[in-house]
Amino acid sequence: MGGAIVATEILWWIFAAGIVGAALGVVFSGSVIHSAIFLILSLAGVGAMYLFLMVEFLALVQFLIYGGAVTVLILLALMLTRMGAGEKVNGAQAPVAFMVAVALGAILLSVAVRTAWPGDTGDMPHNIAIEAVSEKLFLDFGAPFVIASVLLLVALIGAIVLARQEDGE
Amino acid sequence: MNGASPLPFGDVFFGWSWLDAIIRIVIVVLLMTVVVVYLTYGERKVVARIQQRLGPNRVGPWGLLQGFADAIKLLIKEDIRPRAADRWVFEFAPFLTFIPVLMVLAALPFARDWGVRNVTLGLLFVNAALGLNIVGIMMAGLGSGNKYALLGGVRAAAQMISYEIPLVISILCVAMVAGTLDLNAIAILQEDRPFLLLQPLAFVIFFTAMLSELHRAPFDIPVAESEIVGGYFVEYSGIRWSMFQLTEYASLWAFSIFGSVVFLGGWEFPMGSDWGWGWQLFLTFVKSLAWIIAVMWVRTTVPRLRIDQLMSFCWKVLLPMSLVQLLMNGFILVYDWPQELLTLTSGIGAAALVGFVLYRTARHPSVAHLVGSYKRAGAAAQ
Amino acid sequence: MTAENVTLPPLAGAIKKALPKVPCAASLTKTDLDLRVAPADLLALVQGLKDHPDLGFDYLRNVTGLDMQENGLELKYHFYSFKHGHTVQVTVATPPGESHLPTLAGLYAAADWHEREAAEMFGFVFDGHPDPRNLLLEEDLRIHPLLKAHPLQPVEIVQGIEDGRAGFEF
Amino acid sequence: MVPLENYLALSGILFSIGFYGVLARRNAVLILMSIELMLNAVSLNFIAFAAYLDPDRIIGAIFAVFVITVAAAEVGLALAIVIRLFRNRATSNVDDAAIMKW
Amino acid sequence: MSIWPEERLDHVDTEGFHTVDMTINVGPQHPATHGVFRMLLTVDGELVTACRPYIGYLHRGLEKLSELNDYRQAMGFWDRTDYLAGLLCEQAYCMAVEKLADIEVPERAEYIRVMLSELSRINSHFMFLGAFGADVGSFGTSFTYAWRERERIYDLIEEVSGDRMFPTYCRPGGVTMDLPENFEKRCREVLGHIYQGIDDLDGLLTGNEIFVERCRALSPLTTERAINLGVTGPVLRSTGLAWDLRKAEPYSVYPHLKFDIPVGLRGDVFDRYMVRLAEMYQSARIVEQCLEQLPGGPFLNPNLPKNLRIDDAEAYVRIEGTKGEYGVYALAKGGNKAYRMKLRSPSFCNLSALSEMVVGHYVADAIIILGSLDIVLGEVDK
Repeated sequence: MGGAIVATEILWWIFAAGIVGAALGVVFSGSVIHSAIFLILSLAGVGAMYLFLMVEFLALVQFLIYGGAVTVLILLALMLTRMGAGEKVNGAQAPVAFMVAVALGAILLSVAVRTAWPGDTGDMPHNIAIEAVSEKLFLDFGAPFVIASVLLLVALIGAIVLARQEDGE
Repeated sequence: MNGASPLPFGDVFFGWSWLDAIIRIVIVVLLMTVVVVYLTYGERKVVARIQQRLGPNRVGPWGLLQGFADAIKLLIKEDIRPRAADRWVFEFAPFLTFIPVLMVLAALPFARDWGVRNVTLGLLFVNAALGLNIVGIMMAGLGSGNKYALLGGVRAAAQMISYEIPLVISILCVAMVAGTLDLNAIAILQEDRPFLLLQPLAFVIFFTAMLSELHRAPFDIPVAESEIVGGYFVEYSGIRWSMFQLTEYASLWAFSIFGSVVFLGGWEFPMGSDWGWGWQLFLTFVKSLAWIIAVMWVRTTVPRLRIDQLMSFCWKVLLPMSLVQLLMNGFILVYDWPQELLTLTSGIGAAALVGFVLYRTARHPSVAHLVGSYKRAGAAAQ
Repeated sequence: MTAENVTLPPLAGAIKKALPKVPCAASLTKTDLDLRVAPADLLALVQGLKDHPDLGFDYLRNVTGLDMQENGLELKYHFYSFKHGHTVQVTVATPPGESHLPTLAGLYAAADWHEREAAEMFGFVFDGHPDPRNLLLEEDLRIHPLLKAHPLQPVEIVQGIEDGRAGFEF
Repeated sequence: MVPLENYLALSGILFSIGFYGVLARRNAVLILMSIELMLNAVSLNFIAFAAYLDPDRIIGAIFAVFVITVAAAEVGLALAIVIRLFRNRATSNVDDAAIMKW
Repeated sequence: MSIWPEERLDHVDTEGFHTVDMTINVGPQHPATHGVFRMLLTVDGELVTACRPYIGYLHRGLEKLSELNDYRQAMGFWDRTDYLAGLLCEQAYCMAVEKLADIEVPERAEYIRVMLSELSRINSHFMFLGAFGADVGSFGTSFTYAWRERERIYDLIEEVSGDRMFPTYCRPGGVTMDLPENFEKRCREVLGHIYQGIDDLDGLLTGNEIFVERCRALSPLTTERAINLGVTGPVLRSTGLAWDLRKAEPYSVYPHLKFDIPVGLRGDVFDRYMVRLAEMYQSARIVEQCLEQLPGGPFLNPNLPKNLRIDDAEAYVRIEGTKGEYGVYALAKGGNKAYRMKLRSPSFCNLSALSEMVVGHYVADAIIILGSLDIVLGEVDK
């Protein structure tokens, strides 16, 4: 398995670099459309990270929801409002924001690297069976599941009410 | 890969079977190219037959090489990029539409365990991949710098997001009955009868939503030739345009195989898995061909819907019906009712759906009012 | 066009009776009754033709511009009544150089394009027209090709059109 | 193999990039995208912890499912608001929406 | 005092601001425009808020040419107006010249003209059906169906006159040559095919729920508005007014023929389609009656002068063209050329109603409404 592990690590670093690059593209690119496409790349990369963590189910959900729905909604909103051409995208506080974000990133990095995580077995992650996920989700997390579905319903209705074009408007 | 235990998905990328995977992918891609070439030829022939024409008959015997001639012509054609286009978005869009189809093909079983990989979560994987190909279409619509393309992109987005829901629910119905997401296992479960017989309503919904996802008539609104001149790929030419065509036909092919595995029993029904892989491949071929010809048949005879009709059909008809099917499946499974009941109720649902459309077709009073008497007059004079 | 002694159809009498105040001269063409009015009376006449219940000319069939050369431009309107099924032709002559006419677009929506066509082809000016752009010709073109004085192309002269001969010589 | 710290670091970087985006960008849709980045960083964190620290390896995945659900709902609503804003104000700049009334 | 800077609010239009209005250009090179017609549609999303038609791309100066060429020469230009039914235009032109010069036309010639004109009308309506089906989006099947019958009619016209689209068959005073010997047999054969073809198209289009749903209740026109807009022909009849010049102001031999005027109920796009469909039966009926009643005798007035010279005369001759009232205003002032010829073209007047009819409808419907007016650009632009 040694070769495979090395290959996996190399792949991991490639994907991680891709994610970070795409995420930087999201926040630094001048065109809204480019930002949206970088966002797709970045989210797809996160999906690949789920594969590395052996949560295939979640990776597929990530592709399905983010790739197929969320980014498409964003692109659709861009098309409908046709913004992006010549509009100022950054506010005046961008430099301050940059410093704050760098500081935050430094803190997070140091916390991530320097903490000794209790219970870190150091194992290679195993595949998570979808049956186990569903059992847990439907049995132990029944109430949150129902609440989340109600939330989705409310969001659906709210979005319709908000975006609807009333008569005479 | 002799099918005893399907490999986990992660092994596609990180396992030891790299070489094997690459060989299989190359084979499937080559096969796909040939299939697409002959699908275009076949479509032209089928359409020509329905429209009382001859179709391609000059290049090679019966025009069999026409597709290759077209492919060569497209490959050496100048690739034009409009000045108003957003360069990278424009250039990458065709490839982004193509990648998801390739992903789907990687998970499809052509015969028992004959595929690139047998994915445990095959059903979900196919859905996820199919959900992705809209991104490329939107990129094409936004990046072309063309209003027709923009309109086509908006229409495609609205349509594909909407129709994905009934499509996913109809597949979910299958997954409920089958109790697995593995495509091979689903095929094996259909040894005695295909899921088409078990839940015809889900099949009808799947077929309709599939037409919409493929931008096929009567749902070809994003590419409406007579309104927006081809929609999102109006500015493309040469090889990039042919990528879109490739995507269209490859996804038609992928959908036909996927649909025949999920609803028609794939390579399993009616012969069982004892027969050799040759027969199984043949069976897949026949079923997907029937599927494809059905799609082409619909395309030539049915006009296009309007965008609001399309939306209301999805949200007011397809979605409730698919939820009904889902509920019926739930009852059958929870209370352990006999499966014949499912066949019956779902059949009634499908008949209601089809009958609703037929009834609406049959209730045109003004047609009789206007033409009826004149028809008779004409016939009498004749 | 026709001799004075031809008997006019009853429609002429009806119009005279219905619109006594509008001065117009009636005559007959090969197909229809013709009324000749001055540009100043056109709107009153047409309004009367349209609104009077005995006449009821609700449909503007056609508008024809004519170039009568030294006598200025003429415009012929053809009206039809769906109620009574009769037709009348109204002729308006404008003096040379002052081809101003009131627009009928307010009364008949059909007049819009007809008048635009007459305006670009002959140089009429329709006062109050809602959209006086060129219709058939290019929008910035200010020539009036149907005027008799409009110059012909060389090829047309070669074809023998200008000297009045009847086409090619073989 | 890839240690847990790598995932956590990646997630932290992703989160702070999204954070910068939220603060710096003025276009509502861009802010929304940055929030998506942050949410993804969070769920990546959940999954990583679940995979390495939790013997069951499941709870984290379930949390990520909920995060994705909420994100989808949020995007739908937020874009509805953006379109509404655009209709009424002809802008998608959040600074122009500070008026607190339509 | 407001706490908000004023300039921030001055771009806010609180009334009626929707998403960004977009102008899309349809034509002159567009698959949906019938010929070289261009319209600029201002759309809000998918709804048309304004329409600006542009015509004149095919303007050939018909009226000027008719002034410059003598009476016989000028006729060749006239069947290029409504080029789908050239014989009708020839008939109108010849009737105008005959009216000016008081020329008698032999009865046989009148019958031949009427017969061929009605065949041309069927031909034009077939063209409408085919193109309209394509506008609605039926991928050309209606087109090929219609084309099959059109070819048969064109063949027949070619056998009679020697040309298909521009026969130049009529003359002031009759027709150029007599009918071929087997004409009656051939014509009955073609008529049988025509009935079959109409039924086929009826089944393909009217029998399709989507087609009917697209057309029903779309852009209804009231009779009053239609009259005010100067709309004639099938579009006017679809509003419920049975006004056909063949009956209202009978000309030629129409008083001897039995036929009905199909009318619509609501004046919507569907009624326009149905009225044309029904009219085709009526035209076929007329042709059959003509075949039965066809008298012998000369086909051309033998007393015609070689060079036709007409003194002062003025006429406005109108016939029922395929699209509506086809009027020819003619003024003669001596000599062998007309002083002024003016075409009152039905397409031109019907088209002027377009911008009013499409506002408030979907882009896709705008195309259908344009198709339902059945314009011929040769006639619009003269």
